[in-house]
Amino acid sequence: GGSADQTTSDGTTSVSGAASEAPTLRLGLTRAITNVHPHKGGSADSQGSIIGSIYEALTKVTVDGEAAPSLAAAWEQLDDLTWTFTIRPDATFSDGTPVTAQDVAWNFEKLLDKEYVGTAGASLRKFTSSVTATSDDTVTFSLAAPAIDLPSRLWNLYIVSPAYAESGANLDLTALGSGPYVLDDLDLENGARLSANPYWTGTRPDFDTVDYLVLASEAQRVAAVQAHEVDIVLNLAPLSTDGLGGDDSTVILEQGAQPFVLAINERKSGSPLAEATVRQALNYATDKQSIIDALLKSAVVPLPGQVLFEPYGEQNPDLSAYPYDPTKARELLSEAGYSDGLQLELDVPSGTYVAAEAAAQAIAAQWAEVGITLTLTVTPFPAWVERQQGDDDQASDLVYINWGGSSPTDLNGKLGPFTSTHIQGHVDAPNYDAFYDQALKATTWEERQTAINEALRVYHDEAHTVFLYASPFTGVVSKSVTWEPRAFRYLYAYEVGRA
Amino acid sequence: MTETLHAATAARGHRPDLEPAPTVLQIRELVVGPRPQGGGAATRNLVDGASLVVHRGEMVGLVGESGSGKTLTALAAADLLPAALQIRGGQVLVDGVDVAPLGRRAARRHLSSSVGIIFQNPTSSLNPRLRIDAQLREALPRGTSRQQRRELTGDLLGQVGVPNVVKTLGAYPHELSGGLNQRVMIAIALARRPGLLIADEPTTALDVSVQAQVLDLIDQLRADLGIGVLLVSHDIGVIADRTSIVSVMSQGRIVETGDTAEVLRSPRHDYTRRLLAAVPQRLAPLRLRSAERDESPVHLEITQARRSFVVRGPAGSRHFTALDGVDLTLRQGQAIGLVGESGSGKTTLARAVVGLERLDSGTIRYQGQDPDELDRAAHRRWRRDVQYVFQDPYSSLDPRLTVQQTLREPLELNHSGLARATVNRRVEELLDEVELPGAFRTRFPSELSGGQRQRVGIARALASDPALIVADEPVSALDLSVQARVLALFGRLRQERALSFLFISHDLTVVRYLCEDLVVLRRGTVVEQGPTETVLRQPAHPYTRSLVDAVPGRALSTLPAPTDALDGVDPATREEGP
Amino acid sequence: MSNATASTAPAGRPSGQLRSPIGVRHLVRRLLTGLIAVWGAITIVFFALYSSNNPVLLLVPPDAPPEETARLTRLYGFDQPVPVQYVKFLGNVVTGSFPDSLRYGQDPLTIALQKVPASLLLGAASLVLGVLVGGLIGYVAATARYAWLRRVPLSIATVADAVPTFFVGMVLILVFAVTLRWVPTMGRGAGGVTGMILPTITLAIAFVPAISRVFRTALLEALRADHVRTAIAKGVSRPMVALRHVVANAVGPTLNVVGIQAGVLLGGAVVTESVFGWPGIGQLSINAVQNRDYPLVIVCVLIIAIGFVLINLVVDVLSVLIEPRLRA
Amino acid sequence: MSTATAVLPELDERPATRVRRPSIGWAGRIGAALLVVIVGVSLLAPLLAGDPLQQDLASILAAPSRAHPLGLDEVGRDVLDRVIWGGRTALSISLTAALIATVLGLALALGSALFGGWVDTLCSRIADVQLAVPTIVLAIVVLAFVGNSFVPIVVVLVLGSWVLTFRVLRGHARTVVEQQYIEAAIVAGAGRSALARRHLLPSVAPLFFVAFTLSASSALMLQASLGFLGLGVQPPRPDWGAMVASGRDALSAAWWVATAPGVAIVLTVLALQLFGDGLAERYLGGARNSEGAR
Ligand SMILES: Nc1ncnc2c1ncn2[C@@H]1O[C@H](COP(=O)(O)OP(=O)(O)OP(=O)(O)O)[C@@H](O)[C@H]1O
Ligand SMILES: Nc1ncnc2c1ncn2[C@@H]1O[C@H](COP(=O)(O)OP(=O)(O)OP(=O)(O)O)[C@@H](O)[C@H]1O
Ligand SMILES: [Mg+2]
Ligand SMILES: [Mg+2]
Repeated sequence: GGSADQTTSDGTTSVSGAASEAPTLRLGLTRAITNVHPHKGGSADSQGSIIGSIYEALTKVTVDGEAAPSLAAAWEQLDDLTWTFTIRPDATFSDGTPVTAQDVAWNFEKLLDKEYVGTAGASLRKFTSSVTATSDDTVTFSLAAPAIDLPSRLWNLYIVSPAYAESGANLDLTALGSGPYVLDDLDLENGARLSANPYWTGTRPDFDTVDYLVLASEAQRVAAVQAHEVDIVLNLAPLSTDGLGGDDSTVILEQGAQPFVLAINERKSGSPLAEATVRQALNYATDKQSIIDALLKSAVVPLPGQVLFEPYGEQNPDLSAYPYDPTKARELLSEAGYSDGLQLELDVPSGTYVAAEAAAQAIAAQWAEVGITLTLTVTPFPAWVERQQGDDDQASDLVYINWGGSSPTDLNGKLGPFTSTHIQGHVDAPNYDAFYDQALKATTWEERQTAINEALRVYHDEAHTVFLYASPFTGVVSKSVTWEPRAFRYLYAYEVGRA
Repeated sequence: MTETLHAATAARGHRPDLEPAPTVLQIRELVVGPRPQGGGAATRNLVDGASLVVHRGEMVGLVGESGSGKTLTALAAADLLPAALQIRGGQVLVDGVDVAPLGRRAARRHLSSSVGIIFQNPTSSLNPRLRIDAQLREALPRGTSRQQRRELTGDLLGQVGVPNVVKTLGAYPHELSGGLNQRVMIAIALARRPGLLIADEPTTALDVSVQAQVLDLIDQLRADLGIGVLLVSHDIGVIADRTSIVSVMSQGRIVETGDTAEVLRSPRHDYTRRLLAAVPQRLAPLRLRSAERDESPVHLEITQARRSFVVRGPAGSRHFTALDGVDLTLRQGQAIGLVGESGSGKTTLARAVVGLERLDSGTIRYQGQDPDELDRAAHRRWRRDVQYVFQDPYSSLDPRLTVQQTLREPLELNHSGLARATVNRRVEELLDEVELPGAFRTRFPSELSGGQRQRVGIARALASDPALIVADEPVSALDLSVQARVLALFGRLRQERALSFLFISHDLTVVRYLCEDLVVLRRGTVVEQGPTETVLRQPAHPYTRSLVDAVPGRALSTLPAPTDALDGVDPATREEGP
Repeated sequence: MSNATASTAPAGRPSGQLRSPIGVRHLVRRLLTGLIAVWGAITIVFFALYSSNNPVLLLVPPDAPPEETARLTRLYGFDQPVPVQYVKFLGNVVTGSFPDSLRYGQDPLTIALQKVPASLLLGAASLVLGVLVGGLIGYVAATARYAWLRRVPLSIATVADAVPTFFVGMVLILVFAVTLRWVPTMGRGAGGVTGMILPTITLAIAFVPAISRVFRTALLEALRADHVRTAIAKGVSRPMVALRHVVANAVGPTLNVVGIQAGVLLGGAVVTESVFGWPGIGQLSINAVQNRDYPLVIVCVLIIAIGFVLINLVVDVLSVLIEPRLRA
Repeated sequence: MSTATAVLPELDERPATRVRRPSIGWAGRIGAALLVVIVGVSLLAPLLAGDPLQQDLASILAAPSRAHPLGLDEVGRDVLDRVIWGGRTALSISLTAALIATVLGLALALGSALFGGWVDTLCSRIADVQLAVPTIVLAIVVLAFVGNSFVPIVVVLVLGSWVLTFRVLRGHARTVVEQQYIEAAIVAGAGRSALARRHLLPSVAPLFFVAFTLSASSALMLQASLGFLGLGVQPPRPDWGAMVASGRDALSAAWWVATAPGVAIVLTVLALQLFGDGLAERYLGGARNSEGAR
C-alpha cells in the first residue's frame, strides 16, 4: 500500500511535553471549500487536502515529489503511447465494496467525456485517447501523445465509487472514496468533519476524527493559532509568525514550491507591454530582495529569472534573476518611448496570497521611482478570475499571481499557465509555447529537460512576466502532533501523527 | 331672585344654619414652586399662599383664569404634583391629618383612601393598555378578596350610572366615549370611599350635553355619600350652577372666597369683577340686520351636501358619514351660527365652503356659482372673497413667520402687483383693524398670546378683503376674558364691514351674541334652523332642546345683566407690546 | 369624535374572552406591502448581478477551449436577453425553483435554508441580550435617582453606537479569545455554546444604543402620561405603577424600533457572522457574493428580505397585541 | 365706560416672551468641536501630514516613536499620516454621499407630503424596499459585482442612507402639511410651489441639517465597514476601514496599526452623531429618540 509509510517526525515537529490525547485532529484551511468533487481538482489550501484524505487516485505524490503507488500498486509503460496500471487488491470503498479496474475505467471514461461536469479531465483529454479495464485489476491507458511522466499526471484524478456516483449523489457535497477517511459532515463555508474509514486496509491513521476548519482570513488564522484552536495551520504571513511558536508549537517559515510573478497582459490593444523592452524594464525596476527582507522575513529567494527553481523544479542553470537596476529600467523605458512615464494597472486577488497586498503596494512604490504609475485593484479571488478569464482588453495589465504545479513533476501545472493559450494568461509567447509543447510530448527525460531549458530561456529573455520570488511556505504546527511539512501545502489528515 | 339662589345653594349642601360639617380638606397658605435645580436660585412661586377649606358634603368651586394655579393647588392637595414642582410652604390637611410629616408611604396610603381625584381629560387619565375592569380593581382597597373585587367593580360602575356594566368592564378606554370614561374615573375615585373628591375641570373636554350629566352625577354623589367636592373650573356658569362656596384664584393667590351666590352678585375683588364681565351668557346679542334680512341677495347656497370618510383601522375600513344632505342658505350680510355636538359635521361643512374639503355630492354655490366650475380669474376672486378663521390660534400661524410675513402672504399671493410700500401700509392697517399695535409686526407667533394670535388670524382673513368669513370655533380655545375681546372684535367687524358670516361654535351663548340666525346640525343633517332667539327660546327639535338645557350658567342669568359689557370696548385700551 | 368611537365599540362581551387581536385584512395588506418590498429587493440585486460579467467564466477550467465557455453560458441561460432572464428569474422566485448554485451544484434554496437556524439562533440570542441590556440602560437613564446613573450608561451606549461592528468583533476576539482565552475565537467547532458568546455580544452591541435611547424616551413619555397620575392617586404600589403603567406603556414604541432595527440586526449579522465564522445566512451571502454564485446570492438576499418583512410583521402583530388602541 | 371695559386689556393674558430654543447641549458641543478638529485636520492634511504612501520597507511595523507618533504599518508607512489622509478619503466620500442622500430624501419627502396619494405611496414603497435589504448586503452585492471605485461607493452609500432623511423629513413634512397654517396659506391663495417655498422648506430646513449629519455618520460607518471588507477605495490610497483590516492581521504584534484608524472612525462617527443629536434636540426635541416612532 502506497500510503502505508507513515512519515516520522523530523526536527521541526519534534515531540515536546505530554502527547495530547485530544480525540480530534484540527487542521486549518485557508480558503472556503468550493466543493469536494473528486473530478474537479481543488486547491491545496482548501478542498484539495480534504479530497486527498477521502479519495485515492491511481498514484500519489510523496513529500519528496516522487510519484508513488496509491490505488495502483504498480504500473508499466508498454510503449510511448500505452501504459498499464495494476489496482491494489485490497482496495475497498468506504461502503465495503472492493475497487475494481472497471470502477477506475468508469471514472476515466467520465473524465475523458467533454460534456462531463468534472473539469479535472481537461488536461488529460489532450494526450489520452482512452482508458480501459483490461482485466479485473488492470487498466490500460492509450495515449494520443507521449507522456513519460504519466504517473505523476494522475495523482489528482480521484476514483469515486461509480455505483454511488450514479445513484444521484451530489458529488460536490458528498463523497464515497477508498481513502483512509470518510466525509461525515461538510459546510463549504466553514469546514468538514472526517472520520476514519472502517474499510481502510492500510496503516490506521493516528486520529479517528478530523476537523478541517476554514480560516479564511489571516486574522482568523492568527487568532486560532493563538487560542490553540487548531493543530496545524498554513499560509500565515511571514510577519505574523513573529509572536507565534514557543513551548507548544513550531513555526514553519520556508521557501515554498511555487513562484510569484506579475503576469503580463501583452495582448491588450495598444498596450506598451507588447514590447519586450518595457517588460524587461519592469523586471529591472523591481527590488525583489528588499520586499523579501521586509515582508517575507527573508524566507525565500528571488526567482532565478525563470518560473522553475530548485529543488521543486527543473531550473535552467544558465539563467539568473534580473538585478534591481532602476537606472537600466528608466533607460529601457525611454528607449521604448516612455520617458514620460507609464500608467499601468495591477490586479491583486484579495485574501488569497500571504502578504500580497503589502507586496503589491511596495512594488507600486518602487515602480513610481522609474516613472511608472501603478494602480492597484484588490478584488476577491473569484471576481479576479472572472476578469482575468475575460478577453484581453478587459483583463488587467498585470496580475499578482502564484501559478505553479501541485507536484514537483507536474509540468502542465508548472509551465502551462505561462503559455499564450492559457485561459487566464494574456501573453503572446509563441516561441515559449512551442518549447513547452515539445517538453510535454518528450519521450525521454533528456529531451524533455532540453525543451524546458529552452522554454525558460525564451521566457526570461523576452521577459514575458515580472519574476518576483518563490512563494513562502509558512505555518504553525502544534507540538502535540507530528507532520512532515509539504511545500506544496497539501494537508492530508492521514499524514499527521500524534506526538 | 336672591331667594332662589339661596335655595339652590342650600340644596347643594351648604347649611349655614347648622354646625359646620367636619372638614375633609384644609389648605393653609400653600406655596408651590419649582424644585430647586442644581442649586439654582429660587424661581417664581406658581401657587403663592393659597388657603381653602372643603367640608363634608359640600361642593367648593375654584375658579380663575388659565395658568392661575388652580390645577397645581388641586394636585398639591392630593400630593400629585409633577416631579419638577414641590410644596414650598403651608400645610395640607386631609381629613384633619397633616400629610407632610407622615412620610412618603404613609402619606400615600392616607391620601389614596381619603382623596379621590378626577381630571380634565378622562380618556388620557386611564391606562390605554388595561381594560376598565383591571383599572377599577387596582383602585379597590388593599385586602379586598377576589370575589369581592369582582362584585365591587360592577357595583361601582352601577353607582356612577354606567349603562352596560359588563360591556364597559371588558372595554378599553379608547373604546368608550369621553363621558363614559369620566364616569369610570369617578368610579375609580370613589373606590376607596374617600371623603373628598377633587374634580379638576371634569367636563371641559366633554360635549355640552355630556357635561351636564357628569356634573349631575358628581352632585348626586356628593349628596348621597356626603363627600366633599373641590370643583376646579374656569367656567363661571358651571361654578354658579353647582357650587355653594367659591374661591377665585388669580396669579397663584386666592383673591376672594365666599358664598357662591354672594360672590357672583357682589364681587368684591377687581379680578372677580372682570371675570364676570367677560361671561358670554351676559353679553347682549348684537342685532344688526334682522329687518332687511330676507331681501339681501343669496350669498352662499349649499344644497344636499354629502361627505363621508373612510376610517381605516387595523381591522379594516368603514365609512363614516359626516355630512348627510345639508341645505343651507346665507344671504349677503347675514351671520349664521352653526351649532351641534362634537362630530356633527360642523367643521366638515365649513371646510367644504372654503374649498379645503371636497363634497361627495351636492353643491356649494357662491354667488350662484360653483367654485369648481370657475375659470382661473374668477376662481382667484372666489378664493379672495371667501376666507376662513381657524379654531386653533396656535397651529394656524406658521411659527417661522413674523406677523407681518404672515399678513403679507395673502397680499402678495392675491394682489401680485402690489408695491412693497403698499403692502406694508396694508399690514399696518390690518393690525390697526384688529387692534394690535404696529410694533407687533416683527413678532413671531411664539411671542404672542392666544388672543393676539387669533387677531392675527383674523387680520389674515381680512387681508384679502373678503365678503364671506367662515369662522370655525374661533374663540373656543381662548380664555374667557380673551374670548370676550375677540368676540367684540368680530362684532365690530360685522358692524363696520358688510361681511357675511358663517360662525361655528359649540357654545350657544357665543352664537347668541354674534348671530341672528342659527342652524343646528346633528349627525350631518340640519335638524332645526331659524332666528337665534326663537330657536333658543322655543326649541322645536328635542335635540336642540337638550343642547339648550345643557348650557351651564342658568344661575347666572338670574343676576343683573351688565348689558353694556362689550359695547364700549375701546381700541385705545388695547395692550401694549413689551 | 369620542362619541363616534363609543357608538362603534364592540358589542359587550365578558372581559377575558379572546377577541381577534388583529384583522386578517390588515395582516394581508401588510404582507402584500412586504412582498412588494421583497420583490423590489431582489430586483435590485438581479440587475446588479446581471450588469456585470458572465459568471460562467468561473466554472470554466483554466485550460479549457473557448467553446467550453459558450456551452456553459448556454447551459445556464446567460446568453438570453436580460428581460427574458428577468422574467424567468421571477418565475423561479415564485415557484421556489432556482437554478443550481454554481458552487454547490444543487438547489440554492436548500443550502440557504440550512443556514437559517444558525442565524436565527444568533439573532434571537443577541436580540434577547440587546433588548435586556438596552432596556435596562433605557430604564436607568429615565428613572435613576442619581444623575450619574442616568447619564453614564446611556453615554456608554452612545459611544458604542459609533463603534463599527467589525471593530467591536475584532477587539472582543483579541481581548476575550486570544488574550484571556475565556471563549473561542470562532463561532463554531469545539466552542459549542461558548462559541456563541462573542458573536452574540457583538451583534447585540449593534442595536443596544437605539433600544436604550428609544426606551428611555418612551419611558419618559409614559411617566408624564396622565394615567400614571391616576394610578398613583389610586394608591397602586410603586413597583406596580412602574411595571403596569409605565414600562408596559413604553414597550409599544420600543417594539416598533426593534422592527426597524431588524435591518440593523440582519446587516450586523452579515458582518458579525463573517468576522466570527458563524455558519449563518450572513456568512453564506458574503461568500456567495465573493464566489459570484449568482443563484445563491439571489436566494440569500431573498431570505434576508423575507426575514425583515416577517420580523416586521411579527412586530406589527405584537404591537397590536400589547397596544389595544391599535385594534379597531 | 363700564368697569368691565376698563379692566379687560389687563386681563388679556400673560406677558409673551420670546421662546428660546434649547441649545444643542454639551454633548452636541463636544461633537461640534470634535468635528471642527477632524474636518480641519483633514482639510489641512497636505500641511500637517507627510506623504501617506512613503514607504520604509526597512522598518515595517515599527512601534510608535517620536518620529512616528503612531508607528509604521505593514509596509513601513507612517500610520499617523495615513490616518490623517484617510480622514480626507472618509469625509469626502461620506459627506458627498450624505449630501446627495439628504437632498434626495428631502426632494422625495417634500413630494410625498405635498402630493400625497400615489406619489407618497410610491416613495414609501421604495423606502420599504430599501429597508428590506440591509444596506451592507446591498453594498456588498453591488460593489462586488459592479466594482468598487468612488462613484459606485458613493451610490451605494446614498442608497443606504437616503431612507433615513426621507422618513424623518416626510414625517415632519406631513405633520407640517397637516398643520392649519398650511390650510390657512391655501385659503390665502397659495399653490403647491408657494406652500413648498414659503412654509415647507423653511420648516424642514433645520431637520435637513440634522438628517445630513446623521446620514453622514451612518455613511461613514458603512464606508468603513466596506473598507474593512475590502470593498472600499483601492489601496494604497489610505482608507480607515481598510487600514483596520490590514492592521488586524498584525494586531497582537503591532496593535497601533489597526487601533489608530479604528479610533479615528469611532471619533468621527461619534462627533457626527453627537452633533446631529444636539441639532435634533434643539430643533425637534430629539429626532433619533423617536426614530421609527412614526
Ligand atoms: N410641571 C410644571 N413645571 C413648571 N411650571 C408648571 C408646571 N405645571 C404647571 N406650571 C405652571 O404653573 C402655573 C399654574 O398652572 P396650573 O396648571 O395650576 O394652572 P390652571 O389654573 O390649572 O390653568 P388652566 O385653567 O389652564 O388649567 C402655570 O403658569 C403653569 O405654566
Ligand atoms: N379627514 C377625515 N377623515 C376621517 N374622518 C373625518 C375626517 N374629517 C372629519 N371626520 C369625521 O367626520 C365627523 C365630523 O367631523 P367634524 O370635524 O366636521 O365635526 P365637528 O362638528 O366639527 O366636531 P367638533 O365639534 O368636535 O369639532 C367626525 O366624526 C370626524 O371624525
Ligand atoms: Mg388646570
Ligand atoms: Mg370642529
